[in-house]
Amino acid sequence: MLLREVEYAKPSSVAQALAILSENDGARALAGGQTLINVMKARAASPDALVDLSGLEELRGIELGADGTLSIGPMTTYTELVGSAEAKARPILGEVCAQIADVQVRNRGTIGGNLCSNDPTNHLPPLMVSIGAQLTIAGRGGERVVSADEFFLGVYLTAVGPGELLTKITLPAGKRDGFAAVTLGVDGTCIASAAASVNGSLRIALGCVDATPVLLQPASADEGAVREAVRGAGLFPPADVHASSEYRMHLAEVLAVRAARQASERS
Amino acid sequence: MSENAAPVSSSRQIAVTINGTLYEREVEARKLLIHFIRDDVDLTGSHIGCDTGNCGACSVIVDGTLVKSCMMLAVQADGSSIETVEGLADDGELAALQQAFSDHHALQCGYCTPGMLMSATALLRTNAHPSEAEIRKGLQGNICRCTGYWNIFEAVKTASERVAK
Amino acid sequence: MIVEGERTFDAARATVWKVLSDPASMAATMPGVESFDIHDARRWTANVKIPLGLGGLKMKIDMDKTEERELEYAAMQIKGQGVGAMMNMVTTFELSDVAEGTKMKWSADVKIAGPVGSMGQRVLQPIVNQQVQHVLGALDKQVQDARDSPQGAGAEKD
Amino acid sequence: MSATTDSSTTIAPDRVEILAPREPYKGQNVPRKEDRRLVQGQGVFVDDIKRHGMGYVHFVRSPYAHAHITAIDVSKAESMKGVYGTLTGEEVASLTDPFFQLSTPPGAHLKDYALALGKVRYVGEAIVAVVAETRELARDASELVEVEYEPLDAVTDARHALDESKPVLHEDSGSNLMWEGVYEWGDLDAAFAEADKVVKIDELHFHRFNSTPLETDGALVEFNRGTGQWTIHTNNQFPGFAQIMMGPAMRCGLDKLRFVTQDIGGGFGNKITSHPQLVVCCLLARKLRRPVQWTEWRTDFHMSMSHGNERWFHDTEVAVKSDGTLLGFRTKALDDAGAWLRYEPLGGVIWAQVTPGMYRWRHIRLEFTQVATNKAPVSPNRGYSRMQHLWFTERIIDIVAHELGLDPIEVRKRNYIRVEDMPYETPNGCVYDSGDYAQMLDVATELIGWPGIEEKRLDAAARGKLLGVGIGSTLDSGTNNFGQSRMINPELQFSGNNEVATVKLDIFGEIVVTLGTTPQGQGHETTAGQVVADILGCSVDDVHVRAGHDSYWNSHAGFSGTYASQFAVTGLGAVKGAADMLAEEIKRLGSVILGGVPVEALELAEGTVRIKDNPEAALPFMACGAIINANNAGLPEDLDVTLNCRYVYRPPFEVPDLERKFGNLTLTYAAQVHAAVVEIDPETGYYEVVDYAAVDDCGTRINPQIVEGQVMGATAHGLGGVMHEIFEYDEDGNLLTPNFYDYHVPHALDMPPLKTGFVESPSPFTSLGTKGMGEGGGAGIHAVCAAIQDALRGHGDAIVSDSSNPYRRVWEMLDHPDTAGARVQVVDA
Repeated sequence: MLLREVEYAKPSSVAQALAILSENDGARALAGGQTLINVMKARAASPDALVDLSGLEELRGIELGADGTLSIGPMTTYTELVGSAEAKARPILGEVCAQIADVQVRNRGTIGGNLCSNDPTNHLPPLMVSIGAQLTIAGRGGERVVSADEFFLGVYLTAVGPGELLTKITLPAGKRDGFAAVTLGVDGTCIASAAASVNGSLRIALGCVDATPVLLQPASADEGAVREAVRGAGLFPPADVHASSEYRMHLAEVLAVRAARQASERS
Repeated sequence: MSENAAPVSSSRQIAVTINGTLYEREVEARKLLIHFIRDDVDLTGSHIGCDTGNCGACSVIVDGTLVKSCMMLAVQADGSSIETVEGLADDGELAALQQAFSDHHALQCGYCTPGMLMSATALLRTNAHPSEAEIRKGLQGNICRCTGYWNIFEAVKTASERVAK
Repeated sequence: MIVEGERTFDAARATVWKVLSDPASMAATMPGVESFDIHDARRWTANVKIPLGLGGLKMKIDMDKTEERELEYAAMQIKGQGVGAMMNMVTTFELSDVAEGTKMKWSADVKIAGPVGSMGQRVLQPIVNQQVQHVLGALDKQVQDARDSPQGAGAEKD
Repeated sequence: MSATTDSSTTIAPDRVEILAPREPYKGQNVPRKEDRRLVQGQGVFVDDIKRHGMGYVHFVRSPYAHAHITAIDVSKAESMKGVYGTLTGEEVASLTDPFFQLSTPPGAHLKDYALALGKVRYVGEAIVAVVAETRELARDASELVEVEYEPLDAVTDARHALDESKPVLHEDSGSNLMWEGVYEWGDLDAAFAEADKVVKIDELHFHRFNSTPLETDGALVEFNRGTGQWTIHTNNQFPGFAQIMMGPAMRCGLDKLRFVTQDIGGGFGNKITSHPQLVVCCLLARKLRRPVQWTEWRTDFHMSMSHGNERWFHDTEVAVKSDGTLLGFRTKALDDAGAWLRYEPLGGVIWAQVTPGMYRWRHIRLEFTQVATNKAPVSPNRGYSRMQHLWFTERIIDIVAHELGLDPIEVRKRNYIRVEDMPYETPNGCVYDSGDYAQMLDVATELIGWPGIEEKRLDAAARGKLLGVGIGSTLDSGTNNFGQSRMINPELQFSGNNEVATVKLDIFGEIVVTLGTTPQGQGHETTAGQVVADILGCSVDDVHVRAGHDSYWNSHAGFSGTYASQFAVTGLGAVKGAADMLAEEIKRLGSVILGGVPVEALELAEGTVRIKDNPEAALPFMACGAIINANNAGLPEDLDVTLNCRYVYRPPFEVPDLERKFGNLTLTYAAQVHAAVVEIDPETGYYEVVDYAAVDDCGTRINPQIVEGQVMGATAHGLGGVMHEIFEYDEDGNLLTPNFYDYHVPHALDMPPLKTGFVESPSPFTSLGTKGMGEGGGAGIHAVCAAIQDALRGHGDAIVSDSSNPYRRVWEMLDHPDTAGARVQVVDA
């Protein structure tokens, strides 16, 4: 509890938000706050200013394109994603969001916040990588699009630089996805996770085994090939109270197989 | 909009309606909503059981949405309407959930109870007849260390049946 | 936690050694350095702001070279003090010649305490690995610069 | 006096009840008096209390597990706007004496002050207290306090605490040894000579965790300069103990320390040892001339408060006959006390209340050693010290059964103390009052469908899961004989136990009850009301039981508080005593007013005292209250009636024989038999409890619903403890689970289906037939450990050696069973 002193602004447009972010070094975007505010309680990190994005309708909403492409505003909450008819176009998205934390957190937590915080235990970074999402980043200089493979740079660190905002998440069409995790208690924090997608070639992304999701592209979804790919990835997973490096390594292998199986069994 | 237009400031005047009463206060930007509710407004029914957003003892309903008030800044609640446990009973008349919690011994120390009641209230609003699985899912964000939850599930089921009648 | 590894530089051992023993170029390898003061060849202090997406972690870092064998081996004691965290690190570098240039075996025993610790190992360990990778990357660049600079060349002749 | 029903038995698929007789209120599910305020958010918890001009306390805490403090500078903090002042260890040392130590040397030599002095010994230890105008400013200012440390190596593994190479935490005690004692009863040599087999277990480990009450510690302290009295609003659950610790240290009489509490957000033993922080608040309230408020945050609590005792059992040898008859055991218990002895070394004797567990073996030797480590100090936690020991005895049963190829249920039945043996004197002189353990086991196995378990096992296997079933049978010993503290230190002047209650008839006939206890959700207001209503023959709604505790009410004794499973005996014993006195006084008054009718001819009913044969002739309580309190002219001089009755309940105890370490250590023995069914995913080690039964016998139940609530809560703590909850430290002494991120407590989705069973064997030793209950001895931990071991049969056959079994450990037992489990040897004797 008890945050360090911080300044606060609630811009009414993305342009305004970008202006504040780029003019105040140490200003950070506040999305749902379900990670950031806790980090600030611990005073483990303390932004000088918070730019509250909750007023920006431009950053909300889910659109389903004619080609099945999903465009999602980063301020869309997990609850909205779980309930959205459009989002059903990519069923895994709602399924995974429904497993994140609890009702209260899902009501405020946002997809954009989940991706930009990139806590290694987060569900969505590996999922976005396996799906091959495209992420639109806006800065004062204009917009650029980054693929999920390049988006995640480290813990709490992404391609969204100072003075920039994540403004859109774009998911290609496809339904054949899988997600498997071993969590701390039922639907708890991930100890290890794997997301898989076989729309076209097989893409598997492992969570919790490194600072960023680890992308694997085995030739086939059969168990042997998947296990081979995980073993060959040169992983050295972090150890903590919930799992040794060795155990996480083992879980990554098992979960990759399960996620790949789920994805390929879907039509 | 104009008051939202972005002057960057470390404190601001906010107006929040809690259980029907309007409160206007100057608050620091860093103040968490739960501290505003407990310390500034002195509505001490909502509690604090952790410092990481896990326990749910501070759960309140903001503009119809169940949230943990320890993961929201007071300034973010400006202009909103908030429901807390103090607003559940209708002047002395216990709400169905409150009565059912007592009937089923769904509380012991009573510390998690206000947050638990708010989560259950939000659940029954969106799902009048939850299955036990849905009740468990709806209360996942609230930790109780006394009861082991079983009696709480019973209480929520009973309340939903009584309201139906 | 202990992180260690090997790295090969396309440069003479003297060049690598020079970088490792030059506070200025070492400081330049650290993430988010805002300022640094050199007390003497063995001791210097840097003020850094480790970049985290959620807001930088400010730290005052004192570096103290505790042991060295010219061109071969150096051990450093690094103490970091920040409001969010305290860091204690003992790091060693061991140089040897290889066909491609110079091989550096390094290891760092990192201990972190304070509020940042309450965020959990799941966050800390990757952050440490991340910062170490940053340092090694920057070290590559420093070695190249030293090699390509006249003094570097000079050093190679000696 | 009141109508009594006959005993009965009811059986439903998920609940079995075998009941003793009940009365109009006793034995009934009377709705709790506490609930109405609590469900409306009208409870008053310590952080709810505000005072004009109060300052907020924030502690500067050590980031190091072990370090010398070379310098402290508070000047920057004190000069900050909004800061009222600070307190350092130096000041504390000049204003107070070290806390009194319960231990004999070497532990006795510890100099324990309210703030760290010269050295820090665990991460999170309080060094400086800062007080400011707001909570936020107090924390801001605490960041300006400059502390210089000289870090030292940390001792984090009790098994190496006594190594020469390890640093010593407390120079005053010379080494990290705090207390040691040898307990031996019976004839070990004869037992091992008689045995067919000796089962040897190299090492078993009971891990560190606690009950993490949802409300953390706190206080609001006011100092009255005129009278020199402190009023301490706090959620400390054992004010009697806190006073004994604080008074001498603060050099003041105990009456200067007024303890007040209303509602407490859970305690479970974890709120007994907050006296150091309370001393700091008292000193600050006096120094700064204003009320001070302290709220401990969750991460502070995890880092610094009340961890449960971590215990190792080494070189265990069990003497057993081939048929599974247990003769005795020897073992070496190594207890990790953490950095200070705040309630320790009492854990070194408390376990002895349940020395043989529920079994008939007579020959037992246990060498107890307690050491200090650079971890948070331990203190009582639900099932204090008995839980560790009962886990050990239950592990023995299942390991012996496994090694000898016997059925764990048969081994239990063969060795359980039998109903015909009750009351049963244990090898160390404790007297188990009543109970039918075998019957309880039958009920438990019935509830989880034991006969069909093999089919369930096959069904699980078909789904790729390993199913296992396990039993945990434990005792909940209640009502301490504090004389046992002398086995730790013969110099201690404690023995017996007591609790107080007053029951009075007010001027308008209102029945007012005050308790000495500090309830944390156990429903004392309700059960006390039930007992009083039955005795006074009135409605429970007409009994007003004051909420909470105030040591200035005349209801406070040396052992007042709520801890160690004793309210139903000591608390209600006091209530019954006071109510009986009042009933008798009302009758004596009635006999005078009703024209000299003999007392025997009178009865209390419907809120009146009346003539049995002529109920029309009745005197309402209101009249009684009015006459004595406000209209007493002309009453006979010898009518000695005040209608304000105070009773101190004192259980019948002797001081134990210190030579033989022999004597009755607790008055009642509630029993639990739990049965768990788990399913393990062999690929990941992930497992779930899929079926569970908890059978409890705590004698006569005053309020069955409240008893069941306690059983459910204790079960949830057991499940959380065995599956997830652990205070784990790294080798540098950093706590790896400092809050609910990594310290996972059971959530709504984690709870298995639960079935409950109740057997009532009234205690012959208590005035109401009740037994203390609520701790449950950690039966859930034992049952799940046994179930996991059962599931692993034929899949590596690992022997569960640790009370903490998160998924990773289960996977390790599957992956490398030989090194991950206990090493066990069976030799022919």
